[in-house]
Amino acid sequence: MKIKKILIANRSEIAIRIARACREMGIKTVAVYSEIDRNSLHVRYMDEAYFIGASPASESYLRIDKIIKLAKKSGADAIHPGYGFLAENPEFVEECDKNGIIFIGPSRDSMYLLGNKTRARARMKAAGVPIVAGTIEPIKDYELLENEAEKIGYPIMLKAAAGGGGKGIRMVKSQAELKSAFDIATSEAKAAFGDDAVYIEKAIINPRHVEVQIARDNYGNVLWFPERECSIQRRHQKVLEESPSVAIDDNLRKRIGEAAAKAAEAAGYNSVGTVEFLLDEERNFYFLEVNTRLQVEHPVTEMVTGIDLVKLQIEIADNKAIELNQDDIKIQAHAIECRIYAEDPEKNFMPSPGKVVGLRTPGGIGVRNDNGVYEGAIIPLFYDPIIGKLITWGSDREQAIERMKRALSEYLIKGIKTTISFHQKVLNDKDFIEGNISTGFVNRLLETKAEPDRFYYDIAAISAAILSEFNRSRIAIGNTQSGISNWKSLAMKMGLR
Amino acid sequence: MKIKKILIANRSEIAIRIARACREMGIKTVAVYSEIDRNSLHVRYMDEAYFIGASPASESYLRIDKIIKLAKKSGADAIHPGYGFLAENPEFVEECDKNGIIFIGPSRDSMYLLGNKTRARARMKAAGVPIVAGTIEPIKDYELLENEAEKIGYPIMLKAAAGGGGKGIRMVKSQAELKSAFDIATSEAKAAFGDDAVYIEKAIINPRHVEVQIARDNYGNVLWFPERECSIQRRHQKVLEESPSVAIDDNLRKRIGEAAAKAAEAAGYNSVGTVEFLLDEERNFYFLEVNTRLQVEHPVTEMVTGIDLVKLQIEIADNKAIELNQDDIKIQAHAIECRIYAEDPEKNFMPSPGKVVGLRTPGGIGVRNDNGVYEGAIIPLFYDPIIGKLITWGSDREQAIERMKRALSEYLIKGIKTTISFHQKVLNDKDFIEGNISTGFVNRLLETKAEPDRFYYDIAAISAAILSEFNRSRIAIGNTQSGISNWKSLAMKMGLR
Amino acid sequence: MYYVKIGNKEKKIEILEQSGTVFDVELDGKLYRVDFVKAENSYSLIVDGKSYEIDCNIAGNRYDIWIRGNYFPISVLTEAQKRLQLSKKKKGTGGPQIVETEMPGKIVSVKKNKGDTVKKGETVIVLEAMKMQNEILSPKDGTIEEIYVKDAQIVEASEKLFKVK
Amino acid sequence: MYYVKIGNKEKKIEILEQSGTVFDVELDGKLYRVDFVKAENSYSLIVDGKSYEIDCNIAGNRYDIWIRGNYFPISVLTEAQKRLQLSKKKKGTGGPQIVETEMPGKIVSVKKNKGDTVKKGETVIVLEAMKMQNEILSPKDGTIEEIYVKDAQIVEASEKLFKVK
Repeated sequence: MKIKKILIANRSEIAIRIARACREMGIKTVAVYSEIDRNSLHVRYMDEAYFIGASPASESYLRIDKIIKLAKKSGADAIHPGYGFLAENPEFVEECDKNGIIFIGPSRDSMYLLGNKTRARARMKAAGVPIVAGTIEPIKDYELLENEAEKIGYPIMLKAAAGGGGKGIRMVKSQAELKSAFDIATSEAKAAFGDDAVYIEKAIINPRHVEVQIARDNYGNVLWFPERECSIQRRHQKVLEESPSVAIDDNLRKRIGEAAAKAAEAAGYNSVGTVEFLLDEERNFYFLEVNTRLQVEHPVTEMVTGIDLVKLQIEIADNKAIELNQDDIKIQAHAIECRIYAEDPEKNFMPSPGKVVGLRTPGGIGVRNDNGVYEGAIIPLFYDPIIGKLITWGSDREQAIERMKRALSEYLIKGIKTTISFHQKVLNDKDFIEGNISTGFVNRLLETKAEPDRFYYDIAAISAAILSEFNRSRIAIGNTQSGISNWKSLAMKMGLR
Repeated sequence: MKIKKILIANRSEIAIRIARACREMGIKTVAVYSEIDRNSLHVRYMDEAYFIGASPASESYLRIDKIIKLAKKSGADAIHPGYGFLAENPEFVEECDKNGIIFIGPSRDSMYLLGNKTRARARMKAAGVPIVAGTIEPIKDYELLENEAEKIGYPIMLKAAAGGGGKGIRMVKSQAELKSAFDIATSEAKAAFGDDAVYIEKAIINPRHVEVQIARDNYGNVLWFPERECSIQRRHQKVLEESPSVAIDDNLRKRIGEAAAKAAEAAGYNSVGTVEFLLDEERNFYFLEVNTRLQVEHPVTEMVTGIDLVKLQIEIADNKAIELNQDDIKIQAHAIECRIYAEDPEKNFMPSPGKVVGLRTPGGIGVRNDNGVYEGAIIPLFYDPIIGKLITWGSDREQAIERMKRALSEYLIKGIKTTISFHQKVLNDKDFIEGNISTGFVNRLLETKAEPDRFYYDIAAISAAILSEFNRSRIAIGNTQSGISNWKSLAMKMGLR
Repeated sequence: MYYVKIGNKEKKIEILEQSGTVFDVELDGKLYRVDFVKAENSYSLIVDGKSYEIDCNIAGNRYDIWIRGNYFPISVLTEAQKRLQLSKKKKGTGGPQIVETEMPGKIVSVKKNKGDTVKKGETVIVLEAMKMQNEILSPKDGTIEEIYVKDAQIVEASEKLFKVK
Repeated sequence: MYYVKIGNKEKKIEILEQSGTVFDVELDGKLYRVDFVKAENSYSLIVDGKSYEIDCNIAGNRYDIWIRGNYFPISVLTEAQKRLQLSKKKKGTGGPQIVETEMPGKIVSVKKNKGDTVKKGETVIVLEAMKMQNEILSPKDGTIEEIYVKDAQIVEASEKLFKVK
């Protein structure tokens, strides 16, 4: 192994995920941290830690110059970007190359090719990977756009050519909506990606979002993994993922997997990555884009195949050949992931930064916790609200669902709001249980106002009243050592007597 | 499913383990608790909870009458005994039967047969399962014992006929030691089991303790699972288990597995259970005893086969036929379990009851936590010191070991001493890593005084000095809001600014 | 007597008696005997043999309660507080209203100035946190009497943003 | 100056300067610059780029420290405490000694009576906890001056058991 020390240019749960793989592999880890992150878990977890700048990402985690400098200072052989931040920035890869540091991800050229959606569509079309009907060339001119839209037929999806992560995407149902959608989309794209080019695709009705994890090494060996079903999305962001998909049988699995492998080859890809597809109601699949990095949902694939994707990714970056054969990749039952966000599902998923004053994570059979926080951690407002991932494995989908409901019921995060209760709603929904899902699922679910659970309703009310009584009497008797604290000392006593 | 509600006549991690399976299966759970356990996790976790008596087990968890009464009162269809307490008490099974409550375990007759070691040996010998050379009939007379020992040849193992759980066992190396060993063994056996009969077996040199999980239903369908290696023991108590054993190849696995299945049949066994064997240096195996209950180490089997043994156990008790075939049971790589005890490994494993004032459990890929405590829980001095089990899975033994070391390094239990640091020593031992283990391993390890890790030595010393400085200045300036607390409010501030 | 509100429903709860850890509570005319104990982060209730573990965050009159991953935001008022609230309500919402932040964040833009007239639901301030923009709306028709924050300012939870009359 | 003892080794540590969360510390003549911060249950140290998370239980002069699952029992003495300890040592162990419990438990049997002579290492009391019996031995040759507990009594940690002279 050439790689003996890795700088992890990220934070929170993904930084921990990568550092865990490194610790198991005997690789030393280097953390970088912004001002607010001095006390964050990734700093505590890694072998080394260096301050990198002020809290806003633009002054810290996005500073290529500082990160390269610290990698050299600390003697790191490689940099792992995680996801988000610099993970899909070809310029960062270039700087790593120039400085003789291994970038743990694909080559600069492959990343550059796939980073632009229209460029990627053209390449895939040439390679024979099915793409959604639509324009291949980026469009900047409204007249041209209108003509193309007419040819393709409404509804259409209007997308930023340079986009990614669900940003700059809107559906246009008729020509009447096209002009204003074009104006907004181009200005958004300009602001977000510095490029106002757009393109259009025919809108697929009730699509499923299905993706295929692939791995390809520097020697052209390629593997595809059983698909992930990622249709449960909110604002084009995934919230719950599973593998395999109920909509895909063995035959289709092989076809879509081989298409993904072909896409990886066509792009000269040389790392782990994900090929995203849309699946229409007739089970036709269409290439959407390639995520040239590890993904948040990678654990569901790890759970159903037993393969550590981060380890594999590091080995490929270390110029090792993939030792596994396609036949070694088998589905072992079913896995589900719930993304735990610091957001308030009762208030339109408003961010909920703050301090984690209490934390109890689920456990037991078939449960995996990928946390980025600990009791006492601060969730800053500067970064993504994801604070952890909860994954369950079951011998079938039903067991994985029941296990996830059980695990969520054990999860206790105090001090901030999280999406745990929202996930419970998803998992108890009849359509979800039956596998009748598409990318419109969450909006539909949010519209159905569920009654608060009568079973717990009275208990919650009574608890609030009793706690209120405590607070009140504490004030009344001016004694901070009132009732509850007495119980505590009583309990202590009981424990020792 | 006939079973809709289960009373779990146990506490701590095993009660939680069973309740988790029930919650996933949609079965309601009933907890019973002693005085000290009012605030324990199992009470909080289950759907119902009833007070059962004073803290000593003899007044609570061992009270058959009270448990049966509460099962009826709460409308429980079945009782799960866990392990320890009443799990291997045929009288308890009888009372369940009489009261129309399903006992989740084997029939009374099968348990009675296997509960007595000499009875079990006789049955196994008749069925053709290899047993260790020695006496078949229980012995109460010293003269007879001396004759038999002479015939078998020293060293011998002297064991209580009614024994179990490693109690009442001693090795006798020569005739000179026999008389005093006999006197102690019989009086111990009388005190512990109310029966002073003993028997002898030829002592096997450097044996491995290997066991086979089996499951057999009411229709005679039987399954055997890949063996567990349990040679890492202290005072005849297992501390670390793994599956599979490095000492066993596919051929031997099949032979020992089929012998275990035969043993289950010979005993008319109808639940999940474990057949224990000794393996000598020539890889011959000998029947030792059957544990007629779930075992602490059952999770390693679950991890390598994907099968939920508690669920299977409940289904068999519910009179379901086993649906799996022997061919469905395959080893998926490797799993290790570390038992986490509230004991101080620096002080000869002295019990360490008290309050868990801080708890952070490990997470990430391939890690399973089976805890019985939470932050704030009291570990009472009345019961077994086991507070949790930590299990890791790896694609091979090396990965399972590295993962366990990584997981243990993440584990933080504050307020009590635990065996976590001891497990780190085992996992870093050369003999362990190479698989050169036998039941004498722990004693050998404890004799080798390891130097404290230089790498952390200075850091620990500096930390203690700095914390001491804080405590001192707090006293000096008479202010409980000194340095550390200021940092805390600073951190809070940082989190929100 | 406590007035406990979950969602739109209000319930009256009376704590009749306490003996050690056991409370006799009346809710909607029904009596409950509640054994209520605490550990570090959470509480354990046993009510008529049924067991519940609850977690609670308390901020003023607001009790956020979790039971097995389900979430119940609850407000609790004493009788005195209830009377005060009722008398306030009688006065109506004619008076000036101060809008506070519900979460910490950065002020991205202040859309209105002091003296501007606003409609109910009109955006007054845009606040950003965790890469998401949130619009803070006027709760009523009226005039902006005061703006307490400025562009690019970082605010904590429950800070005053503006006053509308 | 602190006297820090791990196992049989004693080290002298001086905290030279503190500025915010950063400490300059001298150990064995070597200087360390330590960035030391705290959260609920644990501390984070960054020393010359190296990062450590430690957990500590404090009881009197005893600091039990864990680093990545490794355990270091440490005792810390100030200069004054150290002097006191030295002067005590000079006086020797001739004086009476009080033996305390190291853990809570139940007294299973009291083997000696007041006035009995005992040898060093002889069992005076048997204490049971978590189904395990532990023998409490006399730390020296002498006479039992006092027994503070009786059969079946439940004791807490650090309770006096007996005095031997």
